[in-house]
Amino acid sequence: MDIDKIRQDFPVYKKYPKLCYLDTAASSLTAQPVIDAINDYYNSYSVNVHRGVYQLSFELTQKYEQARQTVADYLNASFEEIIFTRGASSALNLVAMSYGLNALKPGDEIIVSELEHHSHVLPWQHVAKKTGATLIYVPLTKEGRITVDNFKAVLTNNTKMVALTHVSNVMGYETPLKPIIALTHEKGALISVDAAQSLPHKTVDVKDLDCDFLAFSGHKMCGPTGIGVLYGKKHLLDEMTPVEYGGDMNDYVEKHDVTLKDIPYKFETGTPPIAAVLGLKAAIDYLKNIGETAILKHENTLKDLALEGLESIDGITVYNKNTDTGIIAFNFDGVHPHDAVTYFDEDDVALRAGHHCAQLVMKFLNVPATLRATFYLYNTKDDVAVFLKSIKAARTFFTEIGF
Amino acid sequence: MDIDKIRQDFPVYKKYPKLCYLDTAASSLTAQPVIDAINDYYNSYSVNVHRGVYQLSFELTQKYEQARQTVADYLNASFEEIIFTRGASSALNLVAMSYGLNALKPGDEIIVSELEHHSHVLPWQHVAKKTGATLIYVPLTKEGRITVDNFKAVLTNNTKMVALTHVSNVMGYETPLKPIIALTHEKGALISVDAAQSLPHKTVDVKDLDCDFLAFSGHKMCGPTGIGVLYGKKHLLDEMTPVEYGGDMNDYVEKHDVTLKDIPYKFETGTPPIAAVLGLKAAIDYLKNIGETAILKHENTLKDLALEGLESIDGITVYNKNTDTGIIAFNFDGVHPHDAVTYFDEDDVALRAGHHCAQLVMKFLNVPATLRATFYLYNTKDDVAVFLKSIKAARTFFTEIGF
Amino acid sequence: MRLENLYRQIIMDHYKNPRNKGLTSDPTYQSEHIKNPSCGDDITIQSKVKDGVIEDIRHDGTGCSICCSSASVLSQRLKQTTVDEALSVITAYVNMITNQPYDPSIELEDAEAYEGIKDFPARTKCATIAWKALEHTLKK
Amino acid sequence: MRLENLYRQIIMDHYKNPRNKGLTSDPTYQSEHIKNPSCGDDITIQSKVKDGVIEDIRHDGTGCSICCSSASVLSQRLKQTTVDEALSVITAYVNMITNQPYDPSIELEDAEAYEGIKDFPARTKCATIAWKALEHTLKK
Ligand SMILES: Cc1ncc(COP(=O)(O)O)c(C=O)c1O
Ligand SMILES: Cc1ncc(COP(=O)(O)O)c(C=O)c1O
Repeated sequence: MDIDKIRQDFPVYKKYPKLCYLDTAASSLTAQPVIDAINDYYNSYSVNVHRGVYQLSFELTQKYEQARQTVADYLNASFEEIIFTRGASSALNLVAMSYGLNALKPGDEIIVSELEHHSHVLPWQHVAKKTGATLIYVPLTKEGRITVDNFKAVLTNNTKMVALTHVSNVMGYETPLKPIIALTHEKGALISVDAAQSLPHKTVDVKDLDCDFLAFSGHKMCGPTGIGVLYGKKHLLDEMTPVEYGGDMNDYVEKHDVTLKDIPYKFETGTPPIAAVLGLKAAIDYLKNIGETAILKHENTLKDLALEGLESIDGITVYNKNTDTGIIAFNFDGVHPHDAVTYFDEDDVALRAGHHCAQLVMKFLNVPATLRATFYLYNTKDDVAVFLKSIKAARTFFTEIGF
Repeated sequence: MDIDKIRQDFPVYKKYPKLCYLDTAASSLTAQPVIDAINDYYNSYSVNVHRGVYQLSFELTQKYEQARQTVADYLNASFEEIIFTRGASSALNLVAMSYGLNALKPGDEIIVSELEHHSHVLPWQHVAKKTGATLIYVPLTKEGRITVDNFKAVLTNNTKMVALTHVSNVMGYETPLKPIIALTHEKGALISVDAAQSLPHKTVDVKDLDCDFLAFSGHKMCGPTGIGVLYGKKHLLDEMTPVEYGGDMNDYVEKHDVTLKDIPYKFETGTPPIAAVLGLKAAIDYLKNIGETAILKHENTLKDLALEGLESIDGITVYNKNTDTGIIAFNFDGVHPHDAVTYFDEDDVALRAGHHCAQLVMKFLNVPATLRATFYLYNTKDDVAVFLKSIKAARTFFTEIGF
Repeated sequence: MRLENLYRQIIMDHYKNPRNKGLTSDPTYQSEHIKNPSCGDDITIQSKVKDGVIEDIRHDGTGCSICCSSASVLSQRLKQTTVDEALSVITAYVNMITNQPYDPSIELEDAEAYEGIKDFPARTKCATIAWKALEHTLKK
Repeated sequence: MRLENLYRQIIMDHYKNPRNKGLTSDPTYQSEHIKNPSCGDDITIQSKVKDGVIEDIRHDGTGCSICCSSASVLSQRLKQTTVDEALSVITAYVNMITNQPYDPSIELEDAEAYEGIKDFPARTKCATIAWKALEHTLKK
């Protein structure tokens, strides 16, 4: 993996050569081939899909559906199991609003965790309120992890739905999904997996994992904004009803009746985000080409270096020393993360301060907010050095001015 | 209006100089400043909005929210009344699924029309089925128009909701909305306006029109795919519940409870389609700069020329001789539109053949499908000539081979 | 003019004078209703198989000339063939249309007239939809 | 280092030793709860107005140093002023922070220490949130 070459693929570095970008968990930088794919759409097509029978639209429709096949292949799913959405949040909502609201009833139990991003806990909180089902939280270990044993402790014969993140966007922990999914299915329950923070770093084989639903976003994996994917098992999607009705999702329309298209189209009304779909394909091709094993290894090397450095600085608390990915959550003792982050910004170190759309994690850690640094494929050892230098100087500064 | 100069702004013409693009009602071509805005995002930002407190993200968030203000100003609405969605279909669904499903009950009446795009009739068909409300169709005139008198004929004290298109995407007719909206409000009912085919051609002042909801898409007005807008009156949006829950739409998240952000954010969960929002702003600026009165005048000049030409050719039926916009729906007598369109494609004339997501219009016209040509700001008198020449030659060809 | 290659006389003949048109309510027939409403195509193919032989094929509906005529050609070509032969003819036909290699020894008869479609990929679906529907029935 | 301009001594003093901190349950006070949860800011401002004069201001909550200290500075500066004067001080302060012209004859006192924020637009909100909350209460 030639990082210098990889960095050339990210034009933001051309504009800001000194930028130390460590906010990938919020959004990754966008790779040049993705931007090229988007430009190719607007410069050489810029027409609609599915609807035209002239050559330009026909060709584009083929490219567009090839992108769906690329996503399907990437997940080891079938073409019709891939639904394009606005983003991971929208995809996760589709499961809750289409499946959850219709299938659950009072007495049923939904298992979630405090590690969930708001986009995976709030839809199920809503479903619980609307259907009378009970929302149950997996107890986390002291370290903040979901374990198979803790999962077993809440799994009952009433469990009908499980909604868990694959990788936490604050703690970076990977959930042991495979045994959890097997247990879930033994109870006849279904599982929705939030892969927004895992797919950018590792391939997922949905057949092997045997998850029922899985969602992710393009903008976290070098791809465009405005595109997400819901994978769902065919037989489940077949039975589910759409949450939106309109053009392109139906066969016959009568004044008072409609017959729906088959999956995936019945879930995709209206003109799709064509440019973003083509960009997502380019992002997947890009990551495949580099190789995700190499990416994860690289991230982890940088993260280990960073953790080592942080340990040698006093007055810093790291919340996830055993993180499984490139994500580090930490704070300066006595300094609000919002204060700290301004310091880093002055050094062109882009970090995140806040609750990261995961307030239940903040409550678990008993802090109002944290700093978060993410290392990804385009980061270098230099980035780690710059990061650590800025941290050290900031720590001195805040101590000196009396924090 | 200097058309030659305008055509330079549409890069698809550089790639296909001979293209006679008449499928704008499906999707317009994309203007260069829009593509530039998208590239500027990916090349100079490519970070997330709202979440970062570092400079790059802060600056971007300001640009992003300025785009919302641009949309608001364009419609004469307020900032918080503008909700970004995936497209017009999604925006129209939001009204039906959030307002309609919750507010309507058996006995209530919903007025729609056969001129509606599927994306504006199917959501209300669904609401009617779910709530027990009755879906009522405005009788169209012989010509296929919605008139104030015909609207009065179906307006009753039970009318709770009216869903009408501003401009029909097949017939090109403009609905006389202003008096219809006044009548609607006299009954205490609300109106949802589908402006997907009107906003590309004319400005709409939502205060003056006094509509309750209004939706449109970026890709039909020289803008990007993957972005639409729902305008709603503040006091209505305030009362409505979200259809999706997740990150960025809440204030405080507890395990079993959540407090929502104010509008517009409570309807916008997840990372938004940032690039497309910035592109939409550029599209609006672009259209404003040219001037929409000039655009509509130009379209109508070309359309009149085209209609005149069509009249002199035997064996062609035009369904909307009195169209108010640049849209012409027609057929070759005895030739399926799908056959005809292949002929035009050979001449690089991009026309649409099909039901245009408006099967109720097809039923009204008593045809399985039609051809449709749209004239827009980038079309020229040469395009009209090429179009007519191709039509004439096609007519001869199909007659000769025995259709 | 490439279009002359598309609308060959045989095709126009089947379009204007379709063979085996009109549906039956005989329950020994299998029906396949084809949905392609975005093109305005609405076609039903019925087939009756006995002892491994397709005894009859019926079709009806509306659609473009390519779609309707190819249903007629299909019914003519595959009536009275064995299911196995029918399947290989269908494969050959679909491959020809989509510009892929196919066994030239297979007699396509009138269906050969659709070769020109390979230059009009946007029309592939029109020419194959009836054939794929029958294939689907036969493979059930 | 630009950051020294931001974290001036006066600010740190108010952050470490906040004036008028702690809420009251006295119903003659108006309360304004400030929501900025994405930053972890959670502040309440209480004010008691009698005969056009702000008799007391209280505040409490958690947040960054700029947010918490500015609530303290605000309480100190605006206590015992008339509502009219308070509104003009608030306007001057907010304009100073957002780099817009403001009346230099208005005495900002300790609040002047926040001038450096104008170079940190990402922190504008932290420095103004308490002030805008009070403005909102006063204009009610
Ligand atoms: C774990 C996780 N799930 C879901 C999401 C939501 O993704 P998006 O904002 O793209 O909808 C995010 C990103 O913020 C995330 O980190
Ligand atoms: C009148 C009308 N309404 C709604 C839509 C749906 O817009 P979109 O496909 O962008 O969601 C269209 C476009 O197809 C339209 O023409």
